[in-house]
Amino acid sequence: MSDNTNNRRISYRAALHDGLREALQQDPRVFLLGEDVGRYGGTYAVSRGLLDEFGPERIRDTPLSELAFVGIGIGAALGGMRPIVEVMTVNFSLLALDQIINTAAIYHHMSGGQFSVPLVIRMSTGAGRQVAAQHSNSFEGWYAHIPGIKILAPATIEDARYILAAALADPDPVLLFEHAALYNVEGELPANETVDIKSAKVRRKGTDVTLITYGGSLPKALQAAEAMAQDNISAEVLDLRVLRPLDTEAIVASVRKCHRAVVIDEGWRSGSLSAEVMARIMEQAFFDLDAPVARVCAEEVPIPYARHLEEAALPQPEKIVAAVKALLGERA
Amino acid sequence: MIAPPPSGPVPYARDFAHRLLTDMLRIRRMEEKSAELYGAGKIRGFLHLYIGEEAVAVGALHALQAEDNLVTTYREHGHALVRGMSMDVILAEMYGKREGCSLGRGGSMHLFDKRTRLFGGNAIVAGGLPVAAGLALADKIQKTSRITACFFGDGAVAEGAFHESMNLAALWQLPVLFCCENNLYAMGTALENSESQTDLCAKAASYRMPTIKVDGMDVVAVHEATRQAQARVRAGEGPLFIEYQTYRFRAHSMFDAELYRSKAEVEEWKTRGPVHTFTARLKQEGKLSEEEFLALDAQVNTEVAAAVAFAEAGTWEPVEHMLADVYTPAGSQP
Amino acid sequence: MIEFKLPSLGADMDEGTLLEWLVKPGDEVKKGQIVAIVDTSKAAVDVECWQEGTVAGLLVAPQQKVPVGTVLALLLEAGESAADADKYKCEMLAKFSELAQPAAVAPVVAAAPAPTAVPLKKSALAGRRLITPVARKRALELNLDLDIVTGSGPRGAVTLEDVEQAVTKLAQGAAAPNNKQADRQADRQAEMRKAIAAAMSRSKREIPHYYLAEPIPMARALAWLAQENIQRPMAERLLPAVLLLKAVAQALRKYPELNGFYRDGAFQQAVRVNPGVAVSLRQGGLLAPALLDADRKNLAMLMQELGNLVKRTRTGSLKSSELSEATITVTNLGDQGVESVFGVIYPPQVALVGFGRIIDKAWVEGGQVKVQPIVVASLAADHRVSDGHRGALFLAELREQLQQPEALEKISDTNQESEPP
Amino acid sequence: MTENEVQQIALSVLASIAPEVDGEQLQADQPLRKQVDLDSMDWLNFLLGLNEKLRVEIPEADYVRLVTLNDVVKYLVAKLP
Repeated sequence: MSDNTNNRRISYRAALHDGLREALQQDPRVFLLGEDVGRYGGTYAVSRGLLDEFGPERIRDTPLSELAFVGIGIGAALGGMRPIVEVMTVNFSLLALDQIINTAAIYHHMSGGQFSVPLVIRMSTGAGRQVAAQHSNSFEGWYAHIPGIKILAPATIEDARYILAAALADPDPVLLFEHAALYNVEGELPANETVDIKSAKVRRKGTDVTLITYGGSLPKALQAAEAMAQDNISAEVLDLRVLRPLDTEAIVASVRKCHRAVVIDEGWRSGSLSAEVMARIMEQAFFDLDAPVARVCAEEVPIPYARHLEEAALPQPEKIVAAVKALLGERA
Repeated sequence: MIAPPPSGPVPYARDFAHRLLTDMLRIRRMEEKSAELYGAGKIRGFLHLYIGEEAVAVGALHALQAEDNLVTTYREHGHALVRGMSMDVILAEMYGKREGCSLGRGGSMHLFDKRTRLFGGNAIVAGGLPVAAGLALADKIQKTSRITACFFGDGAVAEGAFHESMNLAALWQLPVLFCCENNLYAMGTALENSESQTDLCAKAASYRMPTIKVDGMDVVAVHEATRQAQARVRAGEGPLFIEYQTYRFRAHSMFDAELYRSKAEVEEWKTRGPVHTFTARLKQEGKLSEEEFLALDAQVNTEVAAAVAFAEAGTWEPVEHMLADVYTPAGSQP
Repeated sequence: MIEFKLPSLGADMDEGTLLEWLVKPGDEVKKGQIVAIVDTSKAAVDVECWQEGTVAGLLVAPQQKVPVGTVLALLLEAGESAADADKYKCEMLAKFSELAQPAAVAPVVAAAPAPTAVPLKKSALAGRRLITPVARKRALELNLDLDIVTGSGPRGAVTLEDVEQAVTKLAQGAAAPNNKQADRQADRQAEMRKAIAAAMSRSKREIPHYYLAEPIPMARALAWLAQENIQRPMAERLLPAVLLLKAVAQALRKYPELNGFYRDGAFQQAVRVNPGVAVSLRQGGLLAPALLDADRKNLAMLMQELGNLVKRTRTGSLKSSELSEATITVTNLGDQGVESVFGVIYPPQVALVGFGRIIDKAWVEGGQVKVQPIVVASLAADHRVSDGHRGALFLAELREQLQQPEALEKISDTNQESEPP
Repeated sequence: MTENEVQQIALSVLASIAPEVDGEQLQADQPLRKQVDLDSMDWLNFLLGLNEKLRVEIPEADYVRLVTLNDVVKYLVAKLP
């Protein structure tokens, strides 16, 4: 894959690739390890070509041992490296859960601040590609439950390109969730060359309702907002970007302005990130609300294979519009 | 390979022999005191005592270099002490005091020490193995002469993390010394009740890794075997698995009815207790007088008393500091 | 086990606040002994116990307000032990939680010395109006009565937009011209009818009105007015209504309990005197915009402002504050020919003053029958806040004010008789 | 200015105060305020409007003479400058 220069249309996949390549070029401590990242070129082709450029020491194929290679990433980070671990999908990260939660997340605190784990773990997430229940989970909200790690959900070309550098610069474990439906999305790469990993971003300004979302649901929320504009409903779209720590200030600021909010999350609703966002709105913006906070989540079912069922199980722009209209009552 | 049984006189100068004995005594006396303090409510949570297994930590750690990495389990008071953490700090941590190595956030099971490269007591069985492999990978990539010693119990061999880590370490030829403290029981489950293959070295060998089996009750045997093992790993031969056959004299943790083993079995193992057998052997060989032993024991008891006083005088970390180290403060680089 | 309950100490007492316990657990109580002091909202009353026993536990703490019939304390009968009391309390609690309707038992927290118990409140959730938090906040800022607002949100909830629109609508009134917008106007009228209906229903539902009336001789006032008006150019002439308003404003300074709002179970006395002037709209309905600080303006200013206010009410260019800042309502139905009017208080205000037509009547003064103009002034007031006695004094004061019309012309010294905060 | 013209002016002033009034239906010989529902402020404004349009000063003492529309028209015509 050739280098992709700025100021042109590129895909989310290429943006991730460019970010990765740049990280490997700039810091000799950085290396990539994971299943099929080398010879295969990465399951989602994000690391294609990097083995040739950086060699097998730095583009390291692993056996199907998620628990061990995530733990190895932790150890290597403790040992002075800046590893990037690619877990093929969030579904398989369950096999590495112990290392992520019981080791990476707590190391700094439990050692009384003596050790830090500067580790980046990338993984794809989400549904929408008819790969059935075992390959369609969205567990980023789960991970966002855990103190000690940071959770990022790049949803734009810009974030895909630059968020890795920010994650690598962070001294603590950072989990990066790439929604599988976004890899082929193309867009303009803006000129600025850094992004932060602490703030949510307004992706569309509006005044009637805040659509709060992240990752793979961002394009759906933007589509819904566009559709509603025809009906004279002005929706603001807030891209959370960072699921932990949540940018509560940005959430509250937008809700204070629009007085209504719909949270869109591909995770199941019970005990979810969407629930957390709603709770924070209740805690901090209750008296600014002009309607109950609503949400559009995945239906509470293992994600089905058949296309029509899968579509019905996931948040869709029409569901978002319906949720907003329900909040607007007679106005809609 | 099985390390040869200790034969002939203790092959060490008087000072080093006394050092080994003293360290075993320090562990023994510190832990006896810990048990007492637990009963008094000064130490809470889980407290896993190492009594009976002292020869392993003492013999093995004296074979390592100061620059080496150490990863341990939740039964790690002895390792921390021999590695160079002060008894004061260990006891203060057990007390939950701010003066403890981890500011009282870890307790007995989670002793960390950046200075001596002790990467923690890990209380998830086999949880330390992947981390150790990762530390070794970092050293391999950075081409240091350091090795990583990873201690774990026989229970760990049932975990996937054990097998995944053994495989990867061997595949990538990582400088890890896998130190298996086989005390025959995973909590209350005997090895033969949980493993189809009770020869632990055979498991490691299946990953094409050299192995050593050694009498873990004999500090000399442990030290000699570990000395050879670490040299091979340091020389770039890849990982090595060493099984220390040992026995814990006390309960798994503080409350354990010990229904799974007989008193007779415990008593029989106690006859092989590492402290008294080594003491007797040194005396027999004329390397230790009774006066010297008494002086040494008194010195250890003084250290223990001082550590208790230190822990008692320790302070509680203010609750406002609780959230301080969930994330690394901005600007500081690990 | 003896239950010592809060007795009803008068027909109008349905709750009381425990001020002080005069016994403690373990004390023997004799028949007729005074055991507690309770505030009945009229007075602090000594409460006697009419049974004998040993105090086992005090279930209500001082300063708690509880309904009549609430068990305040448990007393042991001869032969009973503290354990019996604990068991009894548990049973009481169980019974309490079974009942859908709140029982006259305060939930018991613990035994002696002074456990805190939560007084029960009758829940009106079923009939509760849905009002969004921000709408409620805004309405409070605007001093807008939410009962007059129609909800358009989910489940009919009143939204922020509803509040803003209601205020605009009120401000614009219904004074639109009778042209093509007839439909809209009909809507608006229906809207206003609904709003009035809601406000008046609430008033009659919630406010215990009392009514007083007083005929007031107007000869002096009208004579003075006629004299005044001769000197004034046509555009500056005063109407009798201005005199009446000013007199009301002056009288209110002496009887501030008629000037303010009843909210959240308490009276909030208004600092300013802003009589709302009932203005009927030509197409039906009425508004009562405030004549701000009527007590501090002279008659000419008041006249000018009244004319302006009526005009703007009719043309629909009121400011929202003028609608929300009225602290009392004054209605004058004399123009329609009625002799007296008994109004319905506009919540959350606590009083309404009504004037009928000024009619020549036979009037006895100094033992002689004379014909002179009389106006009947009436007061409808909220009995939760004031009593008839004070109301009567207010009307008397109003009458006195109207006997000294020249004094009404003056601008009150703002420092004199300044209102308590 | 004729009575008719004055009546037209009076009706237009009235319409500005009570827009719903239909001049055709008004009975000029019947009390105006009963037909049109004018309160004292409206009445004052009516008279003020006439004063502005016709420059006729109407002393308060004369108010009682102005009952029907005809009264008003006749009074005004008589006092036109």
